Amino acid sequence: MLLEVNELAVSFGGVQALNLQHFQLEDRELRVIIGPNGAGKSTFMDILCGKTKPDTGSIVFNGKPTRGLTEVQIAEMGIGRKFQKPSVFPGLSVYENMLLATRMKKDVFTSLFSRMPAGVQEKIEAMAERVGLTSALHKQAGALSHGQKQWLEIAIVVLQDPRLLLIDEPAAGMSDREAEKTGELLLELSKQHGVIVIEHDMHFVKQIATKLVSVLVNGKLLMEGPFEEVKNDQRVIDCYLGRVNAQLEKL
Amino acid sequence: MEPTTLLTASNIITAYDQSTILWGVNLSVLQGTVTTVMGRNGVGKTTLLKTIMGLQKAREGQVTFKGEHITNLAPYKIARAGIGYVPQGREIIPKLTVQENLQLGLEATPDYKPRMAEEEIYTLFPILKEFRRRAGGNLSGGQQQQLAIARTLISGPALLLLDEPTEGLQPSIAIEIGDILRQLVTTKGMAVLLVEQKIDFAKHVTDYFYFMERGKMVKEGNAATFDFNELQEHIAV
Amino acid sequence: ACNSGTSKTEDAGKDSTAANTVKIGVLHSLSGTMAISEVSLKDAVQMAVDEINAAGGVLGKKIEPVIVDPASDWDLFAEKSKELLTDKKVAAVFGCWTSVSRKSVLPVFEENNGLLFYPVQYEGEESSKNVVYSGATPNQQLIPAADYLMSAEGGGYKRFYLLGTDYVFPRTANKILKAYLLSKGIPKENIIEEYTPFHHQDYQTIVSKIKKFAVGGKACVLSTINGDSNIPFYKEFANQGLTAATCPIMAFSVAEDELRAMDTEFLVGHLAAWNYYQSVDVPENKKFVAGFKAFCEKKNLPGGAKRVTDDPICWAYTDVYLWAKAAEKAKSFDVDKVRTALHGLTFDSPAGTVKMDDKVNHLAKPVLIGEIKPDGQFSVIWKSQGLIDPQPFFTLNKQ
Amino acid sequence: MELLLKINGIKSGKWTGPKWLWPVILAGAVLFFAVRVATDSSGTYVQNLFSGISLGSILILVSLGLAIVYGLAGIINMAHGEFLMIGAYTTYSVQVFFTNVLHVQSSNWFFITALPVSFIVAGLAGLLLERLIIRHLYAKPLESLLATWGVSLILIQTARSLFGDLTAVKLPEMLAGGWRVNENLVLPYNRLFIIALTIVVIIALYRTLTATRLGMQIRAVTQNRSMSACLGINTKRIDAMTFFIGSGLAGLAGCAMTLIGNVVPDMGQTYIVDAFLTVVIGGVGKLLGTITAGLGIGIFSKVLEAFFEAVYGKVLILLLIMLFMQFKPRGIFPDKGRTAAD
Amino acid sequence: MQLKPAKLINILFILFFAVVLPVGNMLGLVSVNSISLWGRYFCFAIAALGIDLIWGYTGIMSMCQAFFFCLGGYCMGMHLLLKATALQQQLLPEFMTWNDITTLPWFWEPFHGFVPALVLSLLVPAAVAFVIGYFIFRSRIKGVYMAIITQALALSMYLLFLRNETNLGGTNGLTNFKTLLGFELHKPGTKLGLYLVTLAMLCVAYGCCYKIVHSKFGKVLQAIRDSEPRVGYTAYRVLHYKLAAFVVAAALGGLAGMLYVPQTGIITPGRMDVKASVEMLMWVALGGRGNLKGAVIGALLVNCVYSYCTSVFPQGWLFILGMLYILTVLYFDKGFLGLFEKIGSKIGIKTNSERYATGSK
Ligand SMILES: Nc1ncnc2c1ncn2[C@@H]1O[C@H](COP(=O)(O)OP(=O)(O)OP(=O)(O)O)[C@@H](O)[C@H]1O
Ligand SMILES: Nc1ncnc2c1ncn2[C@@H]1O[C@H](COP(=O)(O)OP(=O)(O)OP(=O)(O)O)[C@@H](O)[C@H]1O
Ligand SMILES: [Mg+2]
Ligand SMILES: [Mg+2]
Repeated sequence: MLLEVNELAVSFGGVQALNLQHFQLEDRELRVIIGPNGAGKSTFMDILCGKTKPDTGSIVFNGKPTRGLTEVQIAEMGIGRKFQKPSVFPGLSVYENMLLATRMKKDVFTSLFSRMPAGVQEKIEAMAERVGLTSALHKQAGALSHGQKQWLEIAIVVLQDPRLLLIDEPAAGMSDREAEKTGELLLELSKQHGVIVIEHDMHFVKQIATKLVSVLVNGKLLMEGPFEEVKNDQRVIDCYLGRVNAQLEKL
Repeated sequence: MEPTTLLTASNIITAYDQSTILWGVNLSVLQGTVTTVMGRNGVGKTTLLKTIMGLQKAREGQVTFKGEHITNLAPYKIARAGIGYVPQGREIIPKLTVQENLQLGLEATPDYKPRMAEEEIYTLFPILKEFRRRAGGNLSGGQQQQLAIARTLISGPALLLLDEPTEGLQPSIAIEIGDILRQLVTTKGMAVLLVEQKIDFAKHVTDYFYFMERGKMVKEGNAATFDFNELQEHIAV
Repeated sequence: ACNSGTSKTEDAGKDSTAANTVKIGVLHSLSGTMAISEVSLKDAVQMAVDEINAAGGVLGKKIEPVIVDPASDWDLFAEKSKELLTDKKVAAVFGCWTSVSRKSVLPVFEENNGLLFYPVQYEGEESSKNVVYSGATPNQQLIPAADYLMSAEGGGYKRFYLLGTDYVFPRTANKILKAYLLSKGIPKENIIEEYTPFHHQDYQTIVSKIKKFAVGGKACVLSTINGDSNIPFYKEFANQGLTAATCPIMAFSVAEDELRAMDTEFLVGHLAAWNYYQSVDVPENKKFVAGFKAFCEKKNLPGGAKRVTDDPICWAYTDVYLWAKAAEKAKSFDVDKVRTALHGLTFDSPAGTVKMDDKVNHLAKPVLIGEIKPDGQFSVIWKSQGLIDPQPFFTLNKQ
Repeated sequence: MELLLKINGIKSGKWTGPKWLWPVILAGAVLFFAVRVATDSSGTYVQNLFSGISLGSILILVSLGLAIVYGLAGIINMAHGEFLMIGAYTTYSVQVFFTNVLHVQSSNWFFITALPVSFIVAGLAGLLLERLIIRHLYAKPLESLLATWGVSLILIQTARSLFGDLTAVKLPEMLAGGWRVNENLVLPYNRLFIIALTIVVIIALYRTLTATRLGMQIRAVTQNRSMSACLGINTKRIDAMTFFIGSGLAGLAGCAMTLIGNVVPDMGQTYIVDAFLTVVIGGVGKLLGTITAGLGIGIFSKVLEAFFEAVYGKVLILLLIMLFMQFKPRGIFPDKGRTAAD
Repeated sequence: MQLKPAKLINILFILFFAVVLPVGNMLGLVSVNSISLWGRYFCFAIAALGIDLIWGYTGIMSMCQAFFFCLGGYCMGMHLLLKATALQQQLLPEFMTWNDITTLPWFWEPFHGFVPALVLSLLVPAAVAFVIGYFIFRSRIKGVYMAIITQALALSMYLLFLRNETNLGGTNGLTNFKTLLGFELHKPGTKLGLYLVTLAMLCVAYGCCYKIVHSKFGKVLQAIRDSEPRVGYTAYRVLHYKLAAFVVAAALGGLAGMLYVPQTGIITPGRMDVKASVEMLMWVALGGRGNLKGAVIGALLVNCVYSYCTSVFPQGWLFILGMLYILTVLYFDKGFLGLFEKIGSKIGIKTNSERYATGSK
């Protein structure tokens, strides 16, 4: 078991944003979370990575509880996060963005005095190739287009090489074809990492949801099941999919 | 009756500092239609909308709206002329409440009166009503997107610029927005210039397509005759 | 600063005997926090220079003042004095107000054997051969004031509130005053000492403390509050209902120039101790006051003819004459010779005749207690008999 | 220290202890003070409280303009103090005009006139600054810091060469003296007036910002200039208005300051540090925060000053502020939730 | 290839100050005053490098650099004063005698020796910065809040140093120094020597800073400036990085102060008031923030203008300095370095200016 969450609850100004009885994730599992806008999906990830402090509940990651730890400590334990709104280092070049992310010792002394480990550059270049940023490698990250920033942030998280990747809406702002590429990347990653993905794009979900899909509604877990089952569930159709379901059938 | 051309952009060249992004873009939007621009990441779609909106200065070329030059006018003048803008990234005013954010939409109207009743907006986006006293910045991504769209609709613009409006929206609402757009276009004669990457959604709403590559329009055509397979190939490059 | 090259040729054309000039340095802050006080001194020096030049200069040479702005920046004082002495090679420097600025330049003057004329009252404990102190030493201001207040004539005050800004002069002054008062049999609990930071603006708490203190009667305030803090202090004092009748303030740093800015109605009756007032009735002073007003008006200085003179202004002005007179006497601008010539020199200053001490570079001069009048001037209500000798290192047993 | 923090339920700067503790402490303090005031015959406590409120209202008055320009427009205006100085010199000039040109005997009229005039003059000066310089710098807060610093140097020197160094304004007759509550307690009219003025200004400003269209526009432009423009707001006009109001308030404060202090070219510098302190402690952009912080600092200073010397009182209040920031690193009223994220 | 012109400028800079000025002095063309003036500017430049590190690169607005400067300065000042006192065969510095102090306060004891004084003037500011920084960064104080808290610190320390009770000379500070390591301070030779040492230290400090900002550490600092949360999620201990930068900056401040005192001959609390720190920020901003050369140039330029204009235009220098700030901002958007670049590109030289970015906001 990579991640186990119990009784996790948080509320903002009286509104229960998240109230999760139980959630668990196997090692090397790719889980997709869907749910209406404001269901608490991003909030869930915020709690997992330490950005938001929950009111109650327990989180056990890799056998260790993470509650009360800081973002950095959680990140060091091996949780990487991609945000819904792209978050990169705008002042640095794309290359430097990736360099900082790349997994290596990250304490002050190493950064000050050590040389770059061998192979890092190749790794970064390969990743840049993969996310289509090779030509933008020396551009300032702040000057990228929205979609390019999305790609860069994915690259950052992947280069970090965490045990668990939390990916919030990776396909937003990407074309269908690019989303597909992202999907492939995620699938490949899930061979070695735990991955949780939030997405609203059903084509994309269909592509990557090889195992379970969790549906969050109003902060609670509505259901969990394989994609086919979820997409045909009437409750999910009512509050989330709407007519998309019908379109999906056509595909 | 022949539909009139509401907006034309001719030979637009735009650059950020040294790097030129748009290399002579031509485009026109007819009244009562949805015109969609597609293209890969970073080709300059957002830049094009920003140029029309006056946020980014065009080095060369002209934008005309309702027959008048609006090239490089101050954005607020363009907004008051009747162009509504839903930017990529939503750009909600974070510390104003949802209601205040909506009210800001009225700034573009000459008489400060809503063109679309607040109640109507709230029935379209019930979540906004529920959260109307919350700070806009606290909303979830999708909720903010809804707010951004509502904020522009309230002023009843003649032309709506939408930059990837479905991003982050749950599927049912995305479809609903598609429906609303069609409805506004057919019943109120509004025009929409849409930037979109999701072909499903685009197909559903669009009358006329443009395809953009490296700062230029490389392909255009009616929705009915547009060859999407070829487009997919292009995008896949 | 005029270009010496062109002035030389001009002068040569006019008068060949006055072919060259002698430079003096003027080292007063023209900006920053101290400008409020020091600008007037610069004006006074300039006026004296103009007068002397008009009368033919010193040793036949025109004085050329080199004015710099140390900007109330103590380090800059040291830097500028070095520049004046070594690069500009001035014959003497007129400047400084605060103790710290004097301390800052002191090593420079000693190392380069320069001569600084320092016109402000100071805390003593220092007597350099390179500085001419024309301001009062503690015994020329503090002690007579305390004596006056304790005397029957002065009101027989028995309780003293020593209030000052927190820096060296008030600290030392109060130390001396306290020791003196104690030695005169004033009990410890009747003396309160209090300090405020520089630029303190809010005197509510302190004034209410004074008020409580004054309830016991026979109480007065000995104030060494500096600069811009005085106005809020006096305003608060009056507004809380205290008057000169119930509790007079004897100020050691408030002079006519500060009063110019105050609403004098509330100040009437409060006291000050100085060696000079604008109202001093001697012919030299009449001429000086009129001359200063005319000078300010002519030079279009702010305030114009409304400007007033006061103790430091008087000494800043006198300093230039002292130096000129000593140079004439020594027939040289050489620092050592001028210094020797200075000793024992007498001069009819606006404050009356003063005499330079024989050993130390200090003036013997009269002490005057003044009472504030509605027009912002002081009327002298007590005057020392004869000149009081300077005691830079003040010790009680000498008294 | 670590232990102390734990006991107090405070960890890594976040309050994790019981939520009711702060209000209880506060209520206790208020109660304590109220009892002391009620049973206080010598007037000491009332005097201290009054002094605190008075100092607080001065801080608030001086800070409000800064809170607008800095908190709302995001410009660190190093010349803010100099607008205060402009207000004070305007008051002085009005006084000179009344006595020397109009020959009005009563000293009340000039002050009444000076209040609006100083607001307008300082406001216009601010407008000029905005039009000439700040306008180019909205995207670059750092540069605005530099430029306004330069402006402040120039304004100080200009005042010095125009007015000389020492000037003060006559206290208007109606504000001379004080309200004699009992023989120990006199509340000076000038301070009462400043407190009243502060209250009026707070109410007016609060209404403007929260209840008017202009207020909403100001807040919108501040938070997102380019999007506000896209929504049809004339951002240039709003920027100018914001600066006008902010600088005008500084001018008004300067006018009020002449009641208690003197008028010197660098008087702004005396207040600017405290003003920044007040605005920031309150939480940037939070008017209520500015007010609370102003009052808090005022009262605390005076209470401390009653026990310690003024210098140590000041040091202590600064240390207290530093300690306070440990627990409230984003001011008294921080933004909560996502809006707080940088 | 691209590096060459920039290197050339560096070399020219060093050549001018290390060779031309001293030789000029020996030939009697340059007064020893100007030499020690430049020596003092170099001290400011060192302190400015510290500010650039913490503010320009890390985005932390520290308003207490002048305080660290003074800590270093006071450490050296105490040593010099003890030496001067011993030389005059007195037991205690003069001001202590006035204040009725009979034995040397304990914290003065270590400063009898030169080496301890030297070490302490780096260590004390660094240690103070470490403690303060630890609490500030731990409770995540940022942005203006950081600026204000450091300003409050500087202000309260200023007020404390003004007091006689602190036994550091009160308002008057420490002055009247005589010798350093046996060399008489007022001798031109000593002055020249101090100047050269300072210049060397500036070069060393610049070199260290250059290494720092071009290492990965420097990149992390810039990343913290631009988007701090992201750095945390990328598993960097933001606290450690900020603290390290803050301590290094403070040590640079201390170094600068230490070198400054023997050349100026006085150290007073006036050096550490609020304005002093703000001015230091202004130098860096004027020269070009986020660029080491900018910091050096800014510090040298502003102080040069300040010294020159207070002598030559005593009445109007504030106008000149004020206009300098305003014009720089309005016309050269990257500070003074931006101007040099502009000129450079006009005449066709390509400098390898480090990239300057204002960050996300
Ligand atoms: N700080 C806050 N204050 C008030 N409400 C908040 C705050 N943060 C989140 N919320 C509310 O909590 C709910 C959950 O938000 P969250 O961002 O987790 O939704 P989501 O599932 O990610 O939605 P989306 O698909 O639109 O991104 C939303 O209704 C949101 O408005
Ligand atoms: N502020 C900026 N400064 C410099 N270059 C920029 C800036 N913003 C965008 N660019 C560049 O301009 C190009 C076009 O950007 P734009 O945002 O218009 O793309 P887009 O077509 O909207 O892409 P996406 O689908 O990812 O949103 C990109 O290559 C980007 O790197
Ligand atoms: Mg979300
Ligand atoms: Mg885009």
